[in-house]
Amino acid sequence: MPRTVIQESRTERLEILDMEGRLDEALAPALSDDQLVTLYRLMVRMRKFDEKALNLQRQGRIGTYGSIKGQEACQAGLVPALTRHDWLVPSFREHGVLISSGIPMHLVYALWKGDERSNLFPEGIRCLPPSIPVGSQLLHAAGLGMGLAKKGDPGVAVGFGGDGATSEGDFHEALNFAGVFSARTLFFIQNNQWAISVPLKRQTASETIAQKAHAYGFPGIQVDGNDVLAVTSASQEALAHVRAGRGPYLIECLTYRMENHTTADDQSRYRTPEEVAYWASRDPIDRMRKFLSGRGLWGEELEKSWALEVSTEVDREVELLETMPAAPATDILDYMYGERPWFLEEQRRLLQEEAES
Amino acid sequence: MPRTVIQESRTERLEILDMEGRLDEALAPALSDDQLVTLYRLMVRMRKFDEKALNLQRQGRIGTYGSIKGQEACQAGLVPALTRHDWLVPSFREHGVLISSGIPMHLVYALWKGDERSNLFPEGIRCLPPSIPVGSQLLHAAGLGMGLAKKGDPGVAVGFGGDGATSEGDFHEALNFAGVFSARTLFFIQNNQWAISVPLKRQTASETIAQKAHAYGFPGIQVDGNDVLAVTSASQEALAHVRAGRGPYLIECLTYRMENHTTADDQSRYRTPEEVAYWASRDPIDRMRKFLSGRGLWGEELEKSWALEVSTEVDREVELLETMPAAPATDILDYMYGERPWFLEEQRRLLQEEAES
Amino acid sequence: MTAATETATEAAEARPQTQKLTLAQAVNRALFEEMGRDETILVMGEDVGIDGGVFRVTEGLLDAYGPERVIDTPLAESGIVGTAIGLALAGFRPVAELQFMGFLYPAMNQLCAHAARYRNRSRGRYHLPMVVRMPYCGGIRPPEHHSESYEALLVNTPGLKVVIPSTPYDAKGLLVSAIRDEDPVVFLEPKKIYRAFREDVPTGPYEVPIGKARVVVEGRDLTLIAYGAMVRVAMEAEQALARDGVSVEVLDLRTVSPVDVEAIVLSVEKTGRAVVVHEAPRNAGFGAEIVALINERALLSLLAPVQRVTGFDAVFPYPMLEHHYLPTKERVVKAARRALDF
Amino acid sequence: MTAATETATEAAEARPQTQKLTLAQAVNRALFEEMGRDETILVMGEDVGIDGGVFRVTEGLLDAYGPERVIDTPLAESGIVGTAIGLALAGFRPVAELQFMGFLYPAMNQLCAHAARYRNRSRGRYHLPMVVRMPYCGGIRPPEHHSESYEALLVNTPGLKVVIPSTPYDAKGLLVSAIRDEDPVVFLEPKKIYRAFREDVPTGPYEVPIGKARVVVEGRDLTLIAYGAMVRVAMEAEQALARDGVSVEVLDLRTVSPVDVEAIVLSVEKTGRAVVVHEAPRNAGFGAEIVALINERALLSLLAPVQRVTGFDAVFPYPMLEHHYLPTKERVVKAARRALDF
Ligand SMILES: Cc1ncc(C[n+]2csc(CCOP(=O)(O)OP(=O)(O)O)c2C)c(N)n1
Ligand SMILES: Cc1ncc(C[n+]2csc(CCOP(=O)(O)OP(=O)(O)O)c2C)c(N)n1
Ligand SMILES: [Mg+2]
Ligand SMILES: [Mg+2]
Repeated sequence: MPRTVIQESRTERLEILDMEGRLDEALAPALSDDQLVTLYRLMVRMRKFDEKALNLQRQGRIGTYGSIKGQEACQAGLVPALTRHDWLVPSFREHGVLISSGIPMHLVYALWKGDERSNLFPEGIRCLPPSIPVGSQLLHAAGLGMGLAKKGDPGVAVGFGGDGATSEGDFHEALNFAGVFSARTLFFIQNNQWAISVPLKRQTASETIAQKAHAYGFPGIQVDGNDVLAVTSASQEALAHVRAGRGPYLIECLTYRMENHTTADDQSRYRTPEEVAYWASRDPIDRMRKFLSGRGLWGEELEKSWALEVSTEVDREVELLETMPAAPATDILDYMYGERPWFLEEQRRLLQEEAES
Repeated sequence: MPRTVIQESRTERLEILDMEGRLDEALAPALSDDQLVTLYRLMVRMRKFDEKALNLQRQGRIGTYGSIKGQEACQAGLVPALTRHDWLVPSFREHGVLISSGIPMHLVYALWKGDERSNLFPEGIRCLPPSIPVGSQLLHAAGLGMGLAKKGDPGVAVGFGGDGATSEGDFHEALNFAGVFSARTLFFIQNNQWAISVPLKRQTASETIAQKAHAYGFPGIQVDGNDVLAVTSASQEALAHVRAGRGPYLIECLTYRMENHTTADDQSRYRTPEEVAYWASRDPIDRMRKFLSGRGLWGEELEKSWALEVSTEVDREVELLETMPAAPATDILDYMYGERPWFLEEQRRLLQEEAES
Repeated sequence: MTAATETATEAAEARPQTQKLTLAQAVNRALFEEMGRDETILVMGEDVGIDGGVFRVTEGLLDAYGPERVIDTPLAESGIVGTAIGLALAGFRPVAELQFMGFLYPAMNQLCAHAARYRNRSRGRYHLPMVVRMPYCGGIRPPEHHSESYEALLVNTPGLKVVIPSTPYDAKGLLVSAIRDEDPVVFLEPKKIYRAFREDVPTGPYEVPIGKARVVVEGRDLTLIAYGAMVRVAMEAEQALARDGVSVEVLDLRTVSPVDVEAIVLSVEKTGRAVVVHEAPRNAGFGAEIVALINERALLSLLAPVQRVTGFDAVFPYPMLEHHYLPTKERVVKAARRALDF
Repeated sequence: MTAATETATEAAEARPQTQKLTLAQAVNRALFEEMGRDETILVMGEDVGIDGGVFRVTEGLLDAYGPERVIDTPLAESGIVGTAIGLALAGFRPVAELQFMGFLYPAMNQLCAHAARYRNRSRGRYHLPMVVRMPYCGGIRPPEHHSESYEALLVNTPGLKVVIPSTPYDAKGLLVSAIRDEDPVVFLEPKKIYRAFREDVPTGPYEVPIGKARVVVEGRDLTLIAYGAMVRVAMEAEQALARDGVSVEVLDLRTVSPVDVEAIVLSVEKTGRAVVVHEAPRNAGFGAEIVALINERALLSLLAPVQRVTGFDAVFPYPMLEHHYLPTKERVVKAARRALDF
C-alpha cells in the first residue's frame, strides 16, 4: 500500500546516421536508393531556396525573412512520409516542408514579400496558411485531427512548432485535447534550441521536449534533427501510429538554427561563433552527402547537375514572384466576410475613389 | 548511438492510513498526539462549516455555494505544514484551507453571499482573494514564488487548482515559469475527479496529474487525498524541498467531490449514486477517527465536546455574517484605482444622488 | 444519427405550429433542429453533453445525436475555440459554447486572431462556418466573472459577426442564421432573461436575418436603443414615459456587428432624440459607436445630445451590490428626460 | 545593484541637461534611470535581456542591473503578465514587455480579469504597481500580427490606465509616471516612430502626468484629435490646411484612459469642428468614444459632425498593401474639409 510507483515513462532518442555518414543498419528506414537520393535532393533544394531568400532580402526584393538553414533534415525527413491526405498546419519556419509538398517557391517568397495571395496554395494541397502567433495553430492541428478521426478520413494533421512554441498555453491545450480525443495529429517540434535570443534552458526546465507528450498520455520521441534518416524513420513510425488510430504523437527534432532568427535579428548579440561553428560541423546536408557518396549513390557530377537544376528553378520562381501583378487595394477588404457588410461597402467606395483619384 | 533512453521518470503514490484507520508506521509523519488530534479537529470543523453553508444557501441566506465535503483531508493535511511566511493563492474551493489559516468563517460565508469585503482578510495573513477563472491564479503563485526566491523570503507560494484546472493553458505556463525560475511555489492540485460534469478521463489522457510536473523538470507526487496523514507527509516533504531552494513541487491529492459542484448543480445528471456511495465509504474523517480511536486519542466525549465547540463557533460566525453593516453602493467604484479618475468621480455623484433620492 | 433526424422531422410534423418557449429553450430548439437537418453540425464545450450545459441550453442533444457530435471538452477556452477552428477546417460546422462570457479572454486569441481572420488570410480559400455561443450579461447574482459584457471588444474585431437576441423568437431564428452563416458568428445569450418569459416560437426552421434591427414599439419623441436583456429595461422605461405622454420608439438592435445603421438613422431622424442603453462599461463601450454613427449620419436631426445609460466603468460587482451596477428603468427615464428637456 | 545605481547617478550628474533621443531611446532612459532609483523595479519579457529587446528598447539594462532584475522569460504572454502580477504582490514593481501588441490576446485574461481587478477584488488590500509595455501600431511592414492597435479593448476594461506617447520627451516622462503609478498601466509604444526623429530629452527623472492631453498646435477652425504615430499625420494635415488658411488645433491625447475630456471639450468649444484620427478599426474604436464625449458635452458648439479617420474594419494587411490601410494626411485633410464644408 505505502509508497508505490504508479506511473513510469521513458523518452528515447533516435540517431541513425553519424557525423561521418555511417549508418546504423539495424535502425535504418527501408528506403530505396532513389528515395535516399531524394532526401538529399530535397535538402539541397531547400538550402538553395533559402540562400536565394536571404539574397532577395538583402536586395530589398522581399521583406524580413526567417531562414531554415540547418533545419533541412527535419523538414526533408518528414515530407516523403506524408500523403496527399495529410494536412500541414505550419508555423513560420516551415518553408522546406512547404516547397517539398507541391507549393511553388514563388508563393513562399511572396509570403515574405508581404502578400496574402501567397497563402492561396494550389488546389489539392492540404496546407493552412503559415501562422505567426507562436504555438496557437497547434490547436487547429488538434481540431483537424479530431475531425479527421470523426470522418474516418485517412489523413493526419501535422502541427508544427519550435522549442519556444512549447511554452505557450496553446501548446498544452492542443496536446491535451489531442490526447483526450485521440486526434489524428502529429506534433512536429523543431527544437532548434533558440527562440530568438532565448536559449532552450530558459524556455523550460524539462530535460527534453519529447517527454512533454507523456503529460498527455501519448508517445514522444527525440530524434537527431540533423540526421535526415532518423527523422524519416521517426516520421514513418509516428505517422503509422496515428494512422492506425492509436492517437497523437510528438516528434522532437533536436537541431540548430544556423542563421539569425530573421533578417531583422543579430544573433551575435546572444550566441558565440563557437557554438554556431560547432553546429556547422554537424550540417545535415554534408552528413547525408558523405553517406550517399560512400554508397556510390552520389558524386560531383550529380551534385553539379542538381545544383544547376535547382538554381534554374529558383530563378524561374523569382521571375514568377516578380511578375505577379500587383494586388488591388480593395483586396484588403474583400476577403473579410463571405458577404460584404454595409460598412465595408462604404469603406470600399472610399478606397476605390482614392485609387481613381 | 542508435535508439537510446535519454530520460526516465516515475510517479509515486503515497498512502499511509488505510480505510480501517491502520497506519503504515514506516511512512507515518512525525507528529505528536496533539498534532494528530489537531488534524482530525480541523477536518470536523471544515465539515461543520460546510454543512452550515449548504444550510444557509438552502435558506437563501447566502448565494450559490461550492461544497468541500470529501476534500477535508487534502485541506487539513496541508495547513499545519505551512508557516505564516507562506502565501495562499486559492481557487474557489479552498474554504477548508482558509478557515484553518486564521481567516474567520464569516468572511468565507460572506464571499458566497457576494460581498467583496470578504476578501479583506485579517492583517498578517498572506492569502490572496479566491480566484474564479480556473487555473489562472496559478501564474500568480508562480510569480510570487519567483519573487520570494529573489527576496530570499522564507515563504512558499501555494497555488491551488482542481483536476479541471490542469487543462487550462495557464496551468502549463505557471508550471513552466516556476520550473525555469526555480520558483518557491508548491502546486497543490485537488483532483476530485470531476470538473462539474466532466470526469477526469475527459479532462486528460494522462494517467496521473502528478506526472505532469515532469514535463517542467520538477517532482510531482500523487497522494491518497482522503488520507490526512499522507497529505501531511507529502506536504512536509514538498514544502521542505521548496524551502530548501530546490525548486517547485506538485502534489496531486486524489480525492472526490461528495456534493454537487455548487448548489446550482445537479450531480445526479452525470454520476451514479453507487460511485458517490463508494467514495462515501472512503470518508477522510471516518478513517482518521478510527485511527485516533484505535490509539485511544479520541472518543465519544471528545467528539461531542468538539462538535459543540465548533457549532458554537459556526453560530457566532453566522451572527457576524448577518450583522455586517451593508456596504455603501459607492463601494462598487471606490476601489478601482488608487486615485479616482474623472469619469468615476462623475459616476460616483450619480450613484450618490440615487442613494439619496 | 439518421434515427434522430427522422425523429426530429416526424416530431416537427406532429407538433403544433408554435410552442411557448423561453429564450433558453428556443436556443435549444434551434440547436436540436439544425443538428437534425445537417449532420456536420457539432456542439462542443464544457458540460454541454450529459449535463446539458450549466443553463440546460444543450439539454437532450447528447441523447439525440451522440457523443461524436455533442462533445464535452476539457476545461480550456482557447482549446475549445481553437479546436473548433480545426473542426471547421475539417468540414464540420461547430457550435462551440463558452460557459460564461467572463471566460472569453482565454479564447480571445483563437477567436480574434484566428477565427476572424482565416478567410482573409487565405484569400478566401478557407472560411469558418462556426458559432461561438456564450451566456453574457448580469443580473443573476453569480460569483465574479459570471456577469461580464464584452461585446464592444468583439465589435472592434474585424471578421466577426456578433448577435444578441432579446426574445425567444429571435433567439431561435438568429441562431439558425448564425449556424447557417459561412463565417464565424459570436452568439451572446442574455442569461438574465433565459427564463424570464415565454413566447410563441414556431416549430421547425426559420431565420431571423443577422444585421437587422427590430422596432419593438413605434414612437415619435425619442428613440431608445438597446439589445439583449436591456430591451426589457428599455420597454419598462417606454411604458413609464408613455404614461407621461411621451411617445417613445424602442429599437432592439439584435446584431451589434454589423449593426443596422439604417434603422438607427431612420428612427433618430424621426424622433430627434436618442438614448442608448447597455450594461457594459461606458468608456469605449458599444454605446459610443451608436452615438458616433448618429453624429455622422443624423447630426442635424438631433434636438439633444444622444444619452448613454450604461454600466459603470468598474468591475461588475459581487452579487450584493450588483443591483447598483445594472442600468434600471429609472436611469433610462432620467436620461430620456435629460434629452427631452435639453 | 548598488554599483549600477551609483554609476547611473554619477553618469546623470556628469551628463548634459538634455540629450537628443529617439522615442525608443527615451523609453530606454526612463527604464534605466528608474531602475537605478528603485531596486524593486524589474524588467521582464521575451528577449528583453541579452538581446536588449527586438527593438533594442531594453538595451543595456541587463549589463547594468543583472539577470535578477532584467528577466528573459519563456515565450508565453499570459505567463509574462501573470507572473508579473505575482511579482508585484511579492513587493516588486515589474515592467513587463509584450513583444508586439498583436500578441496581447493570450495575456488578456491576466491583464483584464486579474491585473485590472486586484485592488477592487481585495477592497484595496492589494494593488499592483506594474506596467505592461508593448510596441503597437502599423507602418513598419512586418508579418501579420505585428501591426495591431487594440487600445479600444483596454479602454473598455475598467481598472487599467492606457498611455500612448507620441514624442521622445513624453515617452520618457509618461513612462516614469507609469512606473511610479500604484496601479497597472498599459504603455503603448508607437513603433512606427521609435526612431522617426529625435528631440531634447532631459537627463534625470521627470514626470509627464497620466491623463493630460497636450495641445500641439493652437488653432481656431477645427480640432484634430490624435495619439501615438497619428499625431504626426495630424500635424502634416494641419500644415496642409494651414497653407489653405485653415487654423487647425492639434490635440495629442497622450493617455486614452483616463482620457482628458476637459482638453477635448475646451478645444471643440472653441473650434466647433473636430476630426479624430486613429489607425485601429472604426467599429467601436476609441474614436467613437471621443465622438460620444463631444456629443455629450459640446453638442451645441458643433458646427459639423465630428469626423473619424481610422483604419478600415479589416485585418491589418500584410506589408505590400499596408499603405492602403493606414490613415494618411490626405484622408485627414479630406475629413477636415467635410467638417469645414458641412
Ligand atoms: C504569441 C507570440 N509571441 C511572440 C511572437 C514573436 N516571436 C516570433 S518567433 C519567436 C521565437 C520563436 O521561437 P521558436 O518557437 O523556438 O521557433 P523558431 O523561431 O526557433 O523557429 C517570437 C518570440 C510571436 N510570433 N507569437
Ligand atoms: C476559465 C474558466 N472557465 C470556466 C469556469 C466555470 N467553472 C467553474 S468551476 C468549473 C469546474 C472546475 O473543475 P476543477 O478544476 O476540477 O475544480 P473543482 O470544481 O472540481 O474543485 C468550471 C468549468 C471558470 N470558473 N473558469
Ligand atoms: Mg527555436
Ligand atoms: Mg475537480
